[in-house]
Amino acid sequence: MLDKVGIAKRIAKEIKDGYYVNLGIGIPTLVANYIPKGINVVLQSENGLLGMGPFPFEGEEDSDLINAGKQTITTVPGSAFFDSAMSFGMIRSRKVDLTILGAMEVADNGDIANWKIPGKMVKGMGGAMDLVASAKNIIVAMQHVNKAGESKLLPKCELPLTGVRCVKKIVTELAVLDVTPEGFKLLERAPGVSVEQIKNATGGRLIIEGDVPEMVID
Amino acid sequence: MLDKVGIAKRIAKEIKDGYYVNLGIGIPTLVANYIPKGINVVLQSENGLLGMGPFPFEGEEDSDLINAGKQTITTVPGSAFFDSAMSFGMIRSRKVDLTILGAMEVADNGDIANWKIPGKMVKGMGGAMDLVASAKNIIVAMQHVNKAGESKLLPKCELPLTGVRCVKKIVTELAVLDVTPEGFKLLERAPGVSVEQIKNATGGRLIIEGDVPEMVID
Amino acid sequence: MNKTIKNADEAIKDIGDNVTIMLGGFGLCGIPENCITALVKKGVKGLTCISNNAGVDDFGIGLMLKTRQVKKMISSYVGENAEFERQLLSGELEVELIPQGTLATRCLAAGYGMPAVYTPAGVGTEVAIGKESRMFMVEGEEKEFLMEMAFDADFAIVKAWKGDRHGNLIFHETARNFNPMMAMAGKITIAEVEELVEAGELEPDQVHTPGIYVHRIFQGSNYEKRIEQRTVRKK
Amino acid sequence: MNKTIKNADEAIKDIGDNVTIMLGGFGLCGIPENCITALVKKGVKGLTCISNNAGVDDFGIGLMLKTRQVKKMISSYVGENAEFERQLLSGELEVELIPQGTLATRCLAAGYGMPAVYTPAGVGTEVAIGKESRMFMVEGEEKEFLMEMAFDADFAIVKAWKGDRHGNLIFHETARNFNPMMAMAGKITIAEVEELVEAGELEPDQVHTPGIYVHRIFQGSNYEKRIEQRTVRKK
Repeated sequence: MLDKVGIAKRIAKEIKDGYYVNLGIGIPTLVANYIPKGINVVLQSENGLLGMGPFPFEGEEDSDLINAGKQTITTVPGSAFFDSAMSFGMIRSRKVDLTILGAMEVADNGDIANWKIPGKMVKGMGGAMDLVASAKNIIVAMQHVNKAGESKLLPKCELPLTGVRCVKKIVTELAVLDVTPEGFKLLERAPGVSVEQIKNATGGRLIIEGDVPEMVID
Repeated sequence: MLDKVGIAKRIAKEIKDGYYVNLGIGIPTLVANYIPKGINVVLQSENGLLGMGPFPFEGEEDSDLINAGKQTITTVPGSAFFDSAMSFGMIRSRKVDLTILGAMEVADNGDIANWKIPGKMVKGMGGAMDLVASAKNIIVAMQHVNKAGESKLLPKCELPLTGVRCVKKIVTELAVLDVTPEGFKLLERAPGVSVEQIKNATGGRLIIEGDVPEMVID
Repeated sequence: MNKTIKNADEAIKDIGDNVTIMLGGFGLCGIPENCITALVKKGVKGLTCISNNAGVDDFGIGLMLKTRQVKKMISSYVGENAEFERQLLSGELEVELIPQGTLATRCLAAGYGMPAVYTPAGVGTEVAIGKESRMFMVEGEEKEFLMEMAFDADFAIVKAWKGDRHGNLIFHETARNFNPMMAMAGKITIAEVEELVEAGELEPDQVHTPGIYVHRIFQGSNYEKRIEQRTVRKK
Repeated sequence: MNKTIKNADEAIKDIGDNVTIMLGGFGLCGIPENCITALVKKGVKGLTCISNNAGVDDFGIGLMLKTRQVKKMISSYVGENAEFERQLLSGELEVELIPQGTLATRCLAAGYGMPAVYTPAGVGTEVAIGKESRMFMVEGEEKEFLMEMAFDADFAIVKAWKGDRHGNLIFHETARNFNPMMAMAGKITIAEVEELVEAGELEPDQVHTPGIYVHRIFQGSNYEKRIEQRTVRKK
């Protein structure tokens, strides 16, 4: 079973040289720490920055320089600032190669829900609806089951949707799965997790073909 | 009868303190030289400049700094450059208070034609269609009659239109006229020009009420 | 062109009850602190506020929520504001949550004189309810878009880093965010700046918001520029 | 991220016959001189060019008209180019004349992922023929707008003042014009710059076109930067 860092590390392996990547709040933010050495990646923050760097050294925080999670950050050489219209312009025109974000629920047709629990919790969609509606490639970092042990990988989302038929890949504490026209396709098992466990934890259609390898995480 | 400079001088009197003004090619460009002293006006050039100044001193021409007529210009303090989308954005959202442009024909309902003579001459509309479709206030600088002595202030434009029902005021070598729902309303005569002359030179509906004063030009 | 005024009180003097105001900023970054303080002091009520967030409980627009001056919020993210979420869930506050890019683009549309724009954000979600949708070809495939209308705001209040008396504005880092969009979108646009300079002191190539969009400008004071999530690493 | 290439020849190496190319510039100001020279040298034919103007007879896109490499021009102004006007009137060259703001906004639409935009420019004129129109309320009145589609260009070729190897661009004065729009709108965007600098040398707040929109960048040479209308006053 993976912890949050493990999920982030596994997702980081999906990032390719030359990618522009948008990282959502939570686990996706951690991904930045594990981008493979030797490849060039530019991180986009939808509040208006290309070229996001690590957190600032203590005492060097700049209140004018934050990421989409409102965290103080830094820039890397070659960065650029822009306004929110251009930021979502480049997202909408598919210039961002990969979007990594969290989810409360994902359906086996690629629908995603992550912004609202009616009557209980409303965070708002922020930029998520724009990102999922436009991104070429969307990877979701999420927990496979909720605290009550119920699957969050469903035949159909029960919560209000963020976007439809958009998620391409999911990395959970248990598995890596692709979203295919036939449903979730199991690609890898987390270390020590059995196919049976994943079956039991998955509500939507699950495709298992041949031997499912265990993930390799450094 | 006014010469080109006279037309420019008369139009300049329409400019008020605090105006943002777009000047077309030709006579309108001359208007900049006669803006009344003591008022603050900012000239917009639709190729991407607010705060256009006079022509540069000889030897100080800058090939990166031109107006919409492709003439070398200068800037005044407080100027700003921007791209073409923003330039027409501010035009479209009616931030430009006054547009002054030339015309081949104007109709008595405010239609204007100034970009094409089918089969003979095609200049293109440039920014004129955008300007006339959006400007709050449009003054046309033009000749009352063509070389053959035919009126260019018509009941209906014969040439392809640039815009419909948009011209508010016209200044010609003979007169100042407003465009009203009832047609051209004669406001002022050029020095030495009779109402009769103006009547004869005007093809469209012409409204003459009471004594028509002669223009005062400095 | 001199659009300089004295301070925030003068800037908002004609903002009355029940108007629609845009407020720049993302989280607490780049918010018009001085004008918010002045609005709280003035006590105008029944406001419709268009702003990506609503501050936190004790800072930014949160201050105006606490005093119940806001009738309706149009935002993309409630997130960090407990009082906002409480008023929303209890129905005390009218809230229209819209995608962040839609929010930005509806401002852009207003500033660029485009009555409506098309975006795929929210297709198939509750955001699409009651909206016109339309198919367009994108990269060889039919794709659905929602028609979203340009905002129509009585006032836009923005915060810039530097400005001059013509109203030209320059923003700093990610404090830019929604400010340039909203500056273009208000019927009356008020800009508060950290540093007000003479005309000619800003490099014309570096101006982010040309002065034509700005009606009033003043140099603010006592900026707190509070940090919402202080994240650091060790040296 | 290193998008640096050697020169114009390398930049346009995959531009073949019958493609659609956007070219930045207004008149002769801010035009990609090096790439135009390379396109003439390469001799590609059947091009559809989207550019506000078509240069003059012996400079800019005019050079490509002379060699009959251009099948179709999409422009707003023919004005100063006699050969362009001749080919247009004789029907040798296909020409689509569209309003300048429409040209800019159709580029913006492509760069911002908006499939279509609405503009009042051209309503009631021959520009409106065959286009969908629609009424919207503007300032309390019904007003007619045309729906204009985002451009779909295989290549965009732009000229900037400075750039870095990430593709970040800064433009100079009115040489900016259509360049930032087109940079955003090409499937492949090529930028030629007067000065190519290292990443980190451009002030991130001053970047006009973020590198994400640019695929290839090189430092051009021998810029003529010809002046079309030399107007001066005496000292």
